[in-house]
Amino acid sequence: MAVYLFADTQVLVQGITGKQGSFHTRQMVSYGTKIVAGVSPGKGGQNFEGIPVYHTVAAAVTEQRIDASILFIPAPFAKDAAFEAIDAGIKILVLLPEHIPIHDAMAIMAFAKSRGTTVVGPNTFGIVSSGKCKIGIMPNRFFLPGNIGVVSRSGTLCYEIVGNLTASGYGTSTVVGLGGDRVVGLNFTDVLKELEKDRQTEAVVLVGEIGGSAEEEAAEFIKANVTKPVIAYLAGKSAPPGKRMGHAGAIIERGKGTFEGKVKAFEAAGVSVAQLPFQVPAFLDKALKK
Amino acid sequence: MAVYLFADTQVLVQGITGKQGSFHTRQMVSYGTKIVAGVSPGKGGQNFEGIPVYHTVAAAVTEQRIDASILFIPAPFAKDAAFEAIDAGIKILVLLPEHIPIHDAMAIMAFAKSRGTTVVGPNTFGIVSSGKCKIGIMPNRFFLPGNIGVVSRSGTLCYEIVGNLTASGYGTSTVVGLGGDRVVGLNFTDVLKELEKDRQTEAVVLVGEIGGSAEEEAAEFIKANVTKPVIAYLAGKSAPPGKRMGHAGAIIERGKGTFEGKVKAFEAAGVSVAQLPFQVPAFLDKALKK
Amino acid sequence: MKLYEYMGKELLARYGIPVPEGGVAATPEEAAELTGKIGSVVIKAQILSGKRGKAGGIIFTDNHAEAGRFSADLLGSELNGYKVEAVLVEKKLQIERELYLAITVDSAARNPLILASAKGGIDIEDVPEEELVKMALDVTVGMQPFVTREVTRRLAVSDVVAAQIADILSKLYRLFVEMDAELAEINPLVISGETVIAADAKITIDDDALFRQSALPLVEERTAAEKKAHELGLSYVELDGDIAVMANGAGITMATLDLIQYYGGAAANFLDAGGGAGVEQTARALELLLSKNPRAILINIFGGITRCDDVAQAFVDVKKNSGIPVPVVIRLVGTNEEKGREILLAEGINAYKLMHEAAQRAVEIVKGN
Amino acid sequence: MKLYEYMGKELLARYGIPVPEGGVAATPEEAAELTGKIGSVVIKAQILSGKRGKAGGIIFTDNHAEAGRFSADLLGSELNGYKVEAVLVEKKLQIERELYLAITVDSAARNPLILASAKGGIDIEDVPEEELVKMALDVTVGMQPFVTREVTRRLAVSDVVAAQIADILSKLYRLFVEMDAELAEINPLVISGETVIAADAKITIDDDALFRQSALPLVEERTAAEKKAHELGLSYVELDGDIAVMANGAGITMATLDLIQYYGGAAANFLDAGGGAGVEQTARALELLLSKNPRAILINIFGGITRCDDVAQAFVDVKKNSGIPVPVVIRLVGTNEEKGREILLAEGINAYKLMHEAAQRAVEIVKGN
Repeated sequence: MAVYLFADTQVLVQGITGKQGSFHTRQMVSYGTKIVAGVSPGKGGQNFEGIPVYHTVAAAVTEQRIDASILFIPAPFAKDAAFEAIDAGIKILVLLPEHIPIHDAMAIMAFAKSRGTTVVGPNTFGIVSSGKCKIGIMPNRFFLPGNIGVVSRSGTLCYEIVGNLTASGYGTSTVVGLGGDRVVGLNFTDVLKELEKDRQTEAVVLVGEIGGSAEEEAAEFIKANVTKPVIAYLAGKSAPPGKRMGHAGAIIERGKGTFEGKVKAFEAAGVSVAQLPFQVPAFLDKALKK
Repeated sequence: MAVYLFADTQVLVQGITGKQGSFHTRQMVSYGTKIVAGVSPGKGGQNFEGIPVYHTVAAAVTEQRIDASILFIPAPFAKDAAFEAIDAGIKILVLLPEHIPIHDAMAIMAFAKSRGTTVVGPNTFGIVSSGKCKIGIMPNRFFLPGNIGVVSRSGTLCYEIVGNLTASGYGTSTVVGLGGDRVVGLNFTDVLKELEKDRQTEAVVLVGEIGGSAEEEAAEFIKANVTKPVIAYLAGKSAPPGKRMGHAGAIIERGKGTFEGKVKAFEAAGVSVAQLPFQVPAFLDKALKK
Repeated sequence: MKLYEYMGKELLARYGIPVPEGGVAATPEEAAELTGKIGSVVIKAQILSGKRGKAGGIIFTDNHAEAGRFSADLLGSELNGYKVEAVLVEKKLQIERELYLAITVDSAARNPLILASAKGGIDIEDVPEEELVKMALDVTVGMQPFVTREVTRRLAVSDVVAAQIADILSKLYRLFVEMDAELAEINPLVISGETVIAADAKITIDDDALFRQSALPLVEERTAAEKKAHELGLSYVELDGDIAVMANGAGITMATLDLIQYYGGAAANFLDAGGGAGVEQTARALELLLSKNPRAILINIFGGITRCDDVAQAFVDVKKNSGIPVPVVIRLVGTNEEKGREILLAEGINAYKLMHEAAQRAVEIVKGN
Repeated sequence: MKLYEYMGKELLARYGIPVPEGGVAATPEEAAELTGKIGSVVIKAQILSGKRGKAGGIIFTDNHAEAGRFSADLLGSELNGYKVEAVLVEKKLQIERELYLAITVDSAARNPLILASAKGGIDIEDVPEEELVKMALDVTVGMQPFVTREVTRRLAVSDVVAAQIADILSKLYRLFVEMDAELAEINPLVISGETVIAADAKITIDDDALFRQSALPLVEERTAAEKKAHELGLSYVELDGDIAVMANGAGITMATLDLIQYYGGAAANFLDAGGGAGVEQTARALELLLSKNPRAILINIFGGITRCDDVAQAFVDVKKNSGIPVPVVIRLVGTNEEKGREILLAEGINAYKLMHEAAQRAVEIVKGN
């Protein structure tokens, strides 16, 4: 079944004719994603390798059913493009761009909330229901169908862990990249809620990092609501306070968002925390009694 | 059962210490409405005839459960007071004031929608579930419990018709004043949807007037969704085009919103339209086969 | 409150929207002088009505003497029922194409609406629905670039024109919001060479927001009696019949008018005395009705907040002080009804209980029955 | 980007928020002159750090000679690890009460948050939770009167103070939004007589929004190497260890650092080369690492968009052009892995497949095993 994305999800690419947009559109198509339309202002009426291109999202939705959109749009213009998609009634929005101003991110989240749009990111690698539909930039070959749900704040580290799962024979149901920014749409709790309901998902791997309170909130939620096994891996144990580790959110400020605090919260929620990335499959074996 | 308001609905009065606010608070209390709090900036900590008064709505909701609020606030300050109630999480807001600027009304409706608040009015006499809870300024004695739902754009005309119902032995379930402004919250369709579901309501009386398209939309909705008998009365048959008849919305502009158009729409939806206000009870007798 | 074209254009210009070079003239001399200065001009009568061209309210000229003569004829005269008090003298535009652009309030949707059409210069009502561009605006996000992109796409204009229309739309929306407009319409929006210019402006300000738009000049569209009623806090509209009507509440007043018509009569006015009018206000309202010399007066009171005794007392006061020379039919029910009836009975008036009976009686009186 | 106090106060003043009379001085002479002009002053070292008082960075004086001497000592010296390049000379306030007021971003709630406290002048972290006033702001409605009414109610200030704080909050929110601030903090907000004044200002601008805040002076907090990395589009943080690290992706770079620590080593830096870095950018990143003279280099590439052969080629290029004088451990998997491995093998390097094995080897090398 998977969550958020399904085999028949119809996807729009905003910024389809750009360098990034065109490259990843090909990758998504080759993964099997139903890319049904692209938007590129000034290029309405053209097509990109058979995919119709529109001047605006409003024009695209009058001709096609669009379930989700992904943005390959430079950060300064991302807010307008996101508003455009939300206003056109698109219900899932994947915000790839990094460096979107935080005030723009807040504005996008408020507008999305008022219209009932689910936002993934910004600064995410995307989301994939393995074998069915991939909306993002993750390498195709690691995302094979299976029963493990994965939710992560970071990209390559998530591929690393999914790569380890694949190597150990674990496929994935749905993998969600929350994004590395301070203000993002979907959070751990939202995704855990869906994965808990999803029949395909047998266990969940949560890839967190230092900074913020998303992991602590996830732990609270798991304690009260999640019956499936959850394995966590957290990056940033060795990071000194006050240094921002790449991601806008990955910083220990004023004694908050520490590795230790997060581990404690997870352990109190019965979540096993792996010390090393490659340990995750073994933890899963144990949890699933394999 | 009734709709929107119930016997245990807890009500806040914003502007409780003003002339209008204090007069109608007494009226509502004597009708049986559970007025649990008042707000009057600068008078927090005082009480109005035993009802605690707060400086802000936020202060009131931390101490009391508030289900609905009514505003006795001058039009220029109504937007801020409405925002305050919505932001504090109040789910039903009765906007008494007339002459609220239309841009303020649009802002209130947008904010209310994003927070899931039901707005009645502005420029309404309020809403009452007869015998249970009255939030508004309508005269208490006409609103006796019964099985007729009433929804009206105007005030005194609604009392007139409810008075006729009462005189003919028909009590009312819930009576809703939509308000006479161009931009209002609840509309006929919203209320019809609820009354159709309400077990207490056996038939609906709809009191409309010229101008706008609310009656035409109601007719469309009735045609498709309402199984209970609906009797309509429409004011403004004799009004010449281009003249605004008191209510901001009651004007025939550019050939739209005419009496004839509305009657036609209702008749196509199987709604009986009474020519004279006093005919309504007889129409009900016929519809309910009494 | 409707604004004259020249006021609307002053607002457009203040918000940075291009308008033709020109000025307003209240005398033929000023019109001639402006024409001399500008050269080839269009002169337009400033009245709160469309269709000025057909009525002879617009000429094109490049002769200042002709401009003066034309303005002298127009100024002070009546056009489409309105007195012309000023003319607008503007540089004549090279018109390549005319568009329509407006922002208004969509009452049913409860939000602002952009209306646009690639066909301008005609009444927007005459534009076929499928050629009309409509786009709803969410007030929480306002006029964003994606909105103007979609509007200009649907107008199918060139890139250079699209950029200018996008700019005009942003400014027009700011005007619409900041000036509390109910309607901000540019018709036609003219494409002249590579430039887009507002050739006419129709702006209506929300009456309820005038308290915070005090910098605007007041444009008075009402009759003297309507103006007086407004000052008294009454809602009053003059009509053509001979039965003066007073009631409390807009809906019930309309219904009263309908009943008069139903029984074959004609109302002289719409007068909603509001809920909760006291003795004094009711008396002023009665005096207003009398000032229009009706053949009968019908008072229809359903007392909620309004007290029946107050209305009866006001009637007695006016009768004593100034006399009431025409027959009066009163219907009284509601708050303090008995007290009100007593007061009237002492004056020999038996108040009706039912509004349709009172209306029928008023019509009979006027018909001489 | 953090702003110096004097810059923050210039912004506050621009938005109409009261700040003490004063000016910034880059020389002792300027400081003395300002003191002569103002009279009784406070002089504060301008550094991007709190706790300046304890470190000797603040004095009160009314003597211009003393002001000059104090500033001469401070200017150019180091305070709390920061070089002092300017002092702020301001009129000394009569302080009756100190409050705290700030607007910041609540990441979890995804909206702005007002933070206020009736206790100011101390670190907000030291204010007990129950004395902290927190109020979420909805960006679609902004700072409305009802919000400031609730904040001042909870601060329990007098009406005259409440009105001023309400005004300051409105202006501070406008600054917060228009200047793309992540934090706009006034601490303390001083009540002096009947007047409310911002006695200190801490404003942080969102780095990602600097492109549209080009009027702001750039405040550089980074080391030379970090600055260079930023120009190369790399995310780079200097650390205290001796194993230089490069990886692609913030999370995996952090995890690599964690592994080094796990095996008993210490990383010299955090360097995220990003996804999709090509040969050239990777080479520049390597050169940056070498410039800090590490004892070993660990490269951890999980190729998604990044191509393993690009990374290998960059390594070979740098080695050929400038030489790599320290041991290098490389882990390569993913896109074009085989090609990358071949390139490295030709240089005698056997790339690892597993990241923890690579990290362990790097630590062993540094430890001399």
